[in-house]
Amino acid sequence: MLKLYDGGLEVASILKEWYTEESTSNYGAFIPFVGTIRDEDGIDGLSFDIYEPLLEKWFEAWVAKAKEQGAIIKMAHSRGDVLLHESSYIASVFSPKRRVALEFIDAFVEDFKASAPIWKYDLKNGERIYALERSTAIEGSGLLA
Amino acid sequence: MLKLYDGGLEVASILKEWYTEESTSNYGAFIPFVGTIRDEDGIDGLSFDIYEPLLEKWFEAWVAKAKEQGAIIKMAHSRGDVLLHESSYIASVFSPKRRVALEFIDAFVEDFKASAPIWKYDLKNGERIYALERSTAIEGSGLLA
Amino acid sequence: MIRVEFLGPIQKDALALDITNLRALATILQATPDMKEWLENSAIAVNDTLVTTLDFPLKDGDKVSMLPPVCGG
Amino acid sequence: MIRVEFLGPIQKDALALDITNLRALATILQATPDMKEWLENSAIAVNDTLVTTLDFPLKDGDKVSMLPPVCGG
Repeated sequence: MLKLYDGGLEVASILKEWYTEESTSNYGAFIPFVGTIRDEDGIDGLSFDIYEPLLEKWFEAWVAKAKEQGAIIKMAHSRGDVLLHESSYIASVFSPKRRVALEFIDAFVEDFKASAPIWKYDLKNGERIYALERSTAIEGSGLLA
Repeated sequence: MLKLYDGGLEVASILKEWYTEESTSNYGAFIPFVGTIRDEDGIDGLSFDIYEPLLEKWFEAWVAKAKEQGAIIKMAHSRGDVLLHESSYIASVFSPKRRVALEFIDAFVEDFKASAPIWKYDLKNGERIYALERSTAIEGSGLLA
Repeated sequence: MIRVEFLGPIQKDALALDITNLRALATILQATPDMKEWLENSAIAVNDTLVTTLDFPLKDGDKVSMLPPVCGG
Repeated sequence: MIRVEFLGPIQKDALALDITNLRALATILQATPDMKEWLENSAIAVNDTLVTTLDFPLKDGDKVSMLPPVCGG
């Protein structure tokens, strides 16, 4: 389950929804990762562009990896502007046993940061500034250089 | 924050409470781990005994470890009987950055399983049966043998 | 016709080009002003699948996307 | 007097003993029926701190706890 929202996420209600959806699925471990906009570097917030077709393909590949381990994943992300102390990202895994869940959430979140086609901008003094220095080139970049 | 509850945990409301409490604390990452009772081996549920004085000491030692990394932890656990598909355990970490949170939740949950003074019983046919084979001897056990 | 899209922070309108592989696209973009840095740090997808070889063949109607460095979350 | 508590699944009432170290407690419990397995798999805390040496001195009013294998969560 991948869902994109305009603006900041309603974290408590999303977590409640996911937990309730799987309340009788017999998963012993549920681990959400919640990412929240920090007040730093004088920003007013962050803004996100998402290339949805590729994000969905990336996510489906992780759904398949999860399935191999008897696990499922759910993810939510913001589009557009997200203000300070609002949350823009929730990734989560449900699995029968804890080790799978603990290892999966780590690998999933790290690959998300390295590969998911989402671009981040600082909102500062009314401008939207691409956060190049905090961004990661996708594996295989530079093919056309 | 360590809180013990009689019976199953109200997961959605606890997560909402914790998230809300830290909503302006400027933590960029929040990771809860939720443990839920699986329907397996014909059990009707699980039951827990807790030795609270030592659990609190164990928890305070982890609070101090978290503080060294700029993080905080919150934990909830059930006392007594918890039925199938109810949750008995939530551990969580808030930290400025994601790597600390991802590594901390893993170490914290694993040490909890190995060291926290909590005893688990299967509820089966009206009996309360100590789950010895799934339990772990605390480090240093056998001193008096 | 091949459609070439520039995603995220790359401020450039999409192109429609008559080319049959990525090598031709590389030649064209290398000659385009202000593209050098993006060419170095961007990945390439054809029809929403990442590709890793310049010899990747393109056929009429294909969509090529240029993906600069990412930072979700 | 030292109070000795048996936690969790160990079905045994607390003891009040006149002893000055854990070595004496070990001797007493080793002679107690049905305690062998618990002695092998249990940890020992004195005043709610885990201890790892039999020479740990005990003083009047101390509480010794015997902690069998745990499984929270």
